[in-house]
Amino acid sequence: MARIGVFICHCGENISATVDVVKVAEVASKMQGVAFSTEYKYMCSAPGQDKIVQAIKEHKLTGIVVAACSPRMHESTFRKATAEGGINPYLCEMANIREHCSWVHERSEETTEKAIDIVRTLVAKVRRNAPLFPIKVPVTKTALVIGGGIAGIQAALDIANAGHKVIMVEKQPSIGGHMSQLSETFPTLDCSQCILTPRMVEVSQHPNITLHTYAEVESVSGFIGNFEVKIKMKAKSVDHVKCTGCGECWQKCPSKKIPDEFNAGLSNRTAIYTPFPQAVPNKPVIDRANCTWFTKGGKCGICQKVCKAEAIDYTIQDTFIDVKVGAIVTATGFDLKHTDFFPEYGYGEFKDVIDGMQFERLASASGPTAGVIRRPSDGKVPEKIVFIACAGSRDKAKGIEYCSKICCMYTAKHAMLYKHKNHDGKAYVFYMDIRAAGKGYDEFVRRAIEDDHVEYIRGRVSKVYEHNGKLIVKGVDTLLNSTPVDIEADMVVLATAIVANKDAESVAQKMHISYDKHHFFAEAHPKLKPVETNTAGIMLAGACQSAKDIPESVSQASASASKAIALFSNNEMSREPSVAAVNNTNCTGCLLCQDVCPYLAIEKEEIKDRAGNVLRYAAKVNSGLCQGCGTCVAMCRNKSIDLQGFSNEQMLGEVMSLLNKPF
Amino acid sequence: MSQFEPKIVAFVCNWCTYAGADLAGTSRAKYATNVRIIRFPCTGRIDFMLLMKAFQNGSDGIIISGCHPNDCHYTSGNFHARRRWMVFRSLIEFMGFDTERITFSWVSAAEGAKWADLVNEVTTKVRELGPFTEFKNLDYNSFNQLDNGAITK
Amino acid sequence: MHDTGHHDEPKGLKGRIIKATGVNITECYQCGKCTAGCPLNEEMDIMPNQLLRMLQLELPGYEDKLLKSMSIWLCLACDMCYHRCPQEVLLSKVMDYLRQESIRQGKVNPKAKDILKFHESFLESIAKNGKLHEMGLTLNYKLKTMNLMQDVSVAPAMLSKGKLSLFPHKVKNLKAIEKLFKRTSENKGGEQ
Amino acid sequence: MKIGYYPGCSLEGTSKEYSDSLFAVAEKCGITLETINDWNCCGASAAHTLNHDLAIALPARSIALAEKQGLTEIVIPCAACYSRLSQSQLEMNSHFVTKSKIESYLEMSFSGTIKLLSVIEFLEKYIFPEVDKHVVNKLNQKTACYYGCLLVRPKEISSIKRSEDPIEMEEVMKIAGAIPVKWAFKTECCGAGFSVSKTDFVAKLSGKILENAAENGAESIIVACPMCHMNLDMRRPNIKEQIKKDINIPVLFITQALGLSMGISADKLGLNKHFVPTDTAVKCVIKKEA
Amino acid sequence: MEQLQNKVAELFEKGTISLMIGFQDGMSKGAVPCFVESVEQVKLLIYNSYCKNNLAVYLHKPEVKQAKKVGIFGNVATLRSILQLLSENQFWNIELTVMTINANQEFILFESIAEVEKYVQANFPQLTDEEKELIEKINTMSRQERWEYWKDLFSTCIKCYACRAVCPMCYCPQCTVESNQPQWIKVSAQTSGNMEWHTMRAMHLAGRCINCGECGRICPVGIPVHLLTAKMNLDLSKEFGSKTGYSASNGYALNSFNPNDKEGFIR
Repeated sequence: MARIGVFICHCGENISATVDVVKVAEVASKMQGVAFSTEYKYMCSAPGQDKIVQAIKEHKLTGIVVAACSPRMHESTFRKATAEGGINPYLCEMANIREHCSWVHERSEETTEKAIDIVRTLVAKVRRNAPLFPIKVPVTKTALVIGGGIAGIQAALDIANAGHKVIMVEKQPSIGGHMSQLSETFPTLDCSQCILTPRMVEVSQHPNITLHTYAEVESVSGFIGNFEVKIKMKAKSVDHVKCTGCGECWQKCPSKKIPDEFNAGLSNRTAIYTPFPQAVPNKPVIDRANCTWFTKGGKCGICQKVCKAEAIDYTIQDTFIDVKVGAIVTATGFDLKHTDFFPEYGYGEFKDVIDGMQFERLASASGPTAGVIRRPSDGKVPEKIVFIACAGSRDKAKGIEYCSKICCMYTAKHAMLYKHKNHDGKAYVFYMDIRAAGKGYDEFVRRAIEDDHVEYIRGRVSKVYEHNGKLIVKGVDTLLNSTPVDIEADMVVLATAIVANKDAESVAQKMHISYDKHHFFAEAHPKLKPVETNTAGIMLAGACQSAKDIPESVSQASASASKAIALFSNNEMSREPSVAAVNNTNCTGCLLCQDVCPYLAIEKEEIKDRAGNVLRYAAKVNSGLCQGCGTCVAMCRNKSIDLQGFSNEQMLGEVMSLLNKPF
Repeated sequence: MSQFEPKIVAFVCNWCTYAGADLAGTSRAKYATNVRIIRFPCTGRIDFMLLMKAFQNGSDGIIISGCHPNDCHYTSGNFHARRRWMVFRSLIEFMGFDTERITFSWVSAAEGAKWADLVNEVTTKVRELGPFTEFKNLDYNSFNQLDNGAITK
Repeated sequence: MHDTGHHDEPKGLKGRIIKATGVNITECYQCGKCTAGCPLNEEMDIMPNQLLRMLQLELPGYEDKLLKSMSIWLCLACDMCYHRCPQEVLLSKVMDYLRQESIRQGKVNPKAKDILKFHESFLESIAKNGKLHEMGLTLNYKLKTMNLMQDVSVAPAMLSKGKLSLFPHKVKNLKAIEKLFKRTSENKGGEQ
Repeated sequence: MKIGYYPGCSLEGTSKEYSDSLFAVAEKCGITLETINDWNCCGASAAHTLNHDLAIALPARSIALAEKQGLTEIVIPCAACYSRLSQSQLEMNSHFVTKSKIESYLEMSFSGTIKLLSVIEFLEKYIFPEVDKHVVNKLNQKTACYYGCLLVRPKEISSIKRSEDPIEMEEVMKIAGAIPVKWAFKTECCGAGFSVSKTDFVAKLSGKILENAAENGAESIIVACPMCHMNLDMRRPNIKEQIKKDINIPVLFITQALGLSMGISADKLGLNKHFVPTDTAVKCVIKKEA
Repeated sequence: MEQLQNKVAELFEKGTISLMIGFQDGMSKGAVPCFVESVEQVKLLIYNSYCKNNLAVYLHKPEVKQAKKVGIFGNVATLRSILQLLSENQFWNIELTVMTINANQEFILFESIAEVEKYVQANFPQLTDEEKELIEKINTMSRQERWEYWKDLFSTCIKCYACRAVCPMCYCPQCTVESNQPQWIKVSAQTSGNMEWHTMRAMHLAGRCINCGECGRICPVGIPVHLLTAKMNLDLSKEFGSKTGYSASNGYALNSFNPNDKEGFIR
């Protein structure tokens, strides 16, 4: 026989001003299963909570209903108090008579009536509440970091330095990501590689970090604290244990005409290569698509001949390894739109119309022109250079409505770098708005304009075409009565839009995390969970979630890391016990419920007899995966699945009592 | 005789509409007192049998509300729910139920105002429709009592 | 473009344009790409993007400024602006509407009279023959504009090359053409 | 093979040679063009400038007539007419209100199922398959293919793929044994409607086009629109005034050029009808070695 | 007839089946189900125009399941039931040998389920005209008329659950009407309870019912219950292209979704 205690809160006057709390308490005392009922000014205050503790003891209560504010506000408070009183905290429910009643109605009979209904409903529920116990799941204290760009590197180092194991997976032959390609960085103009390469080395040498380059995540299963990940190790064709990284092989490699990704296609590389001199690991791989040995079936083989370490092995195959991790940081980065995306700017056919990353390489001391800004067509140093911001970004017609965020800053930087290197050169920037909201950012842009005399022209460029060796840029100055401005430029740099990594979609699907229509990964909550995903235990870092600059990527990476570290700070984690459970004597084993579960938490269970022969099959809920949405419960025909905390009994009980029907 | 005040049961999800109703409260919106909220973890949990029960036991109207598409806390609960509602709705339509009395809606945690409006609109509508007697009249009340006795624990 | 149905007639010019053309003026974010690419931008008194801006802002007197402007008559409807517009604002439709409105309100820019006259004589020629009679058109136009000397150089040559025929080709069913002209001009510039 | 044909006013007047050459080429390839009975003017820019409904109704009539006549495809060589007819069909098909209104004006039903072909689509679809058999000459000259506006814009009606730098005409010219030049003004506007009323603007715009073609070494300019042709050909004197330069690159209709490569006589193609002498272009033509 | 009997006999001898579910002469009733357990009884088997019953329902019976190797003879509806049930992970423990007669009275013995699928998909049935008409008739009624129509029908329901008994899709070990923790549905046969029962049944069968019509045919008081599920299936196939009993790997419209499902009725 239930003995429920009902506690009505005045919430100062927030409730009592419009609800006759005394009456509510009095009516409540007569409700079915109610053994004790009272009201008090501040239930959430220490004495208020104490009332609950005492009442439980005095009246041997088996359940608690606190009629006060929203459970989102104080459910945990009162469940703690209930536990203190010596009964299972999940036997306590809150009746929301503030947000849902006293605050939204005038003082009146009806308002009090409603409050009473709400209390009765929750009493009916509590009568059917069962003690629940938080679910304990073990935590594997190893993190997987996907992507070896600056975000991945930061996250990996933070987690590793906290004393936890990290596995880093990078699909390229070296870590470093886009940042390693940059020349200088805004707003301080310090050299990108100078600040990045030490971090790269630290990763490779950190005792807690296992680095897998030229590798990709194949599949992810399991759940927070207990992920199982299959990693594909692409065949490097070079035994990195034997390899000394001497470089003989790539100096001798005959196929030298392969566009160099690291230099954004502005130079060529060989088939066996390390992406760049500071690569980590600084050992080559063979790009099989372009290697004569693999394309022409066993011809060439020079690298093998010249390798004294005998590290070259053409027979190496892709291999797979399985790892167990407790948390995953996704830092898969972004891609850039290329010049061929822009019909009005020449379909990428004008050699001297380049994108931002190509300019970075031209400006970079380690770049193909050793830092001298020369135009690709004839190697001349441009006397007039035009930068076009928002190339593709904020362009609905091109399918990219969003702002790429970093272009304003790096365009200013580019113009500056150009001016610093060519004092009497002229630099123009066509822009729509200057978005320089960041520490020292606007000052930086002003510097470009005021000190370095970069010409900023507000207007979008309509067309660029070649005309006797020059590029004619047809623009407009919307601030000068919209006067057309045509510029005869030697080189044009498009600040092309930042887009999601081309395989972002498949990555997201492998990990069961959601993504927006542009394939950027979706955070669990735009404000309050900006680094988590809707899959517990998987975090986001860097530009895979949205366009970001370096400081932002780094801070998000550290945030993700802290999430992982927090998770690893306990040997096991406890989860809300509100999960589904199957009554397998009733279950038909039709398993139609399997497909509705967003978390793949429903498994097929064999029901065996003593002899161990399978009698039948039934559904089984993995309480580690179940998040308690209850979708399976509502769709199970004969109610063989039920949801703890929102059981059929409880919900039906609520409905019946709400309508004053005995049940 | 004062005007008829309908009893309306709202089946809402915990993450969007329940929170939306909370917001309506914190922003002190004022709306009709006729609606009683029952809190579910997700619209996916809302069993059509509960709707039947609500009608059969004298609710004059029903509101079902949860997260907007793509906003589901559990990623897809509301999508499944939506399909179920479509089927359930066309079934009872076919059986001649007064579907005017059921309102489906998306109310996000940010749409406190929308919740207030929704409640007011539905209340006015159901008030105009009058008491929902069709279902009650199916059985003689005496039987009804007796029968309720039978299922009283 | 859509028939927005039985809504009461919007007050301002902007409203009427949106209703009639379905072009959403507010989508323009003033990047100026239209102006930059416009073949006649140097000739225009109000630049394409400025024209949209005026519609967006609806400052006092903007209607007259627009309807009396030269730009609306200079627009060649080459659609270069729409073609490159990041927000896909169909400017040429707005221009068409403005021209017709400008005529309705008798606010045609004096400098545009020639252009208007040409279009009118063009239509007259069609109204008369169902097809364009270039010779007729040119003569008619010259009479209207009184610049009789224009093209005297080319006309004879054209004749000799058989490019101008002295006599018009006519549509057999001229009744039908008349009807079209009559009926369409009855609710001219209404629903577009 | 029978295809519907909408001449448009210019092709019966100022640009007779365009239709002549089109017919000549079609004939070579065994294609008969069936003119729409009692077709009328498309209304050109005048109509949509002054009276929107008329601008839809006029083309709609010709299309409706063609439907009556049982035609399923019509080729519209004049880019301007092509644009007007397509626009009309598009609006009729997308807005039933407009449709029913216009139908009542026309007192004819309009199904809007007819396929409208620009001259380029026509060549691609019906001449290309035949062409090898008939091409006997190489044009053997640098040509600048000029598209103008109406073949490439608006995107809703255009069949052209690379709208900012189309290559469809170039493909035709390659077949005809010419060397297409890369140039920047392919799709710039020539001034079209202002030919008579604002000749100086036309001269300015057409001037830029001619200059760019010349600078890129074009020996002939290929067009597919009578408007463009008139402005680039007949307006040379005005252009000369404007740009203070004498450019005498001849301007050929695409069908004329193709005709030459098929060994059709210059006269039959109406090459003598141009203001700028075309003989320079004709001279370049050589026999195609087997 | 001989063909059927010989084939079945052969199957028994080869040991392919140890139980055959088919039809035998039911005298006045035309044809009734029969269970053949040995070659000797094979002669009982017949087929004629009366062989309408959906024998798939018997496949749930424990004694049938024990037989392990089961032959079953039936019309397209029966075959669809089998496919649908396979898609619901039933029959994992019996080997089915399926046979039928096609439109021109030819006997077919399917070598594999794949063949059954092929056959069903080739001969996928529509609703019967009378079903269509009835549904149309009801659709065209006013709401009140519809309400009265069904109310009157359901008031006659005696809760005998025959509709459930003949339905091959109703195979839950314990049906929700029987569960009393909580008591979902009133036990006594009253209109409102009946209404609940039939609504629930329709919902549970929507997207699973294979339109054999048995439930309607069997109803002792003549309620056309099959219309409810038929209507549901119409909607489901219209909205989501669902085809019940179409293959052994059938999707189920109500455990799948499309982010763009239309939601005209949701505010």
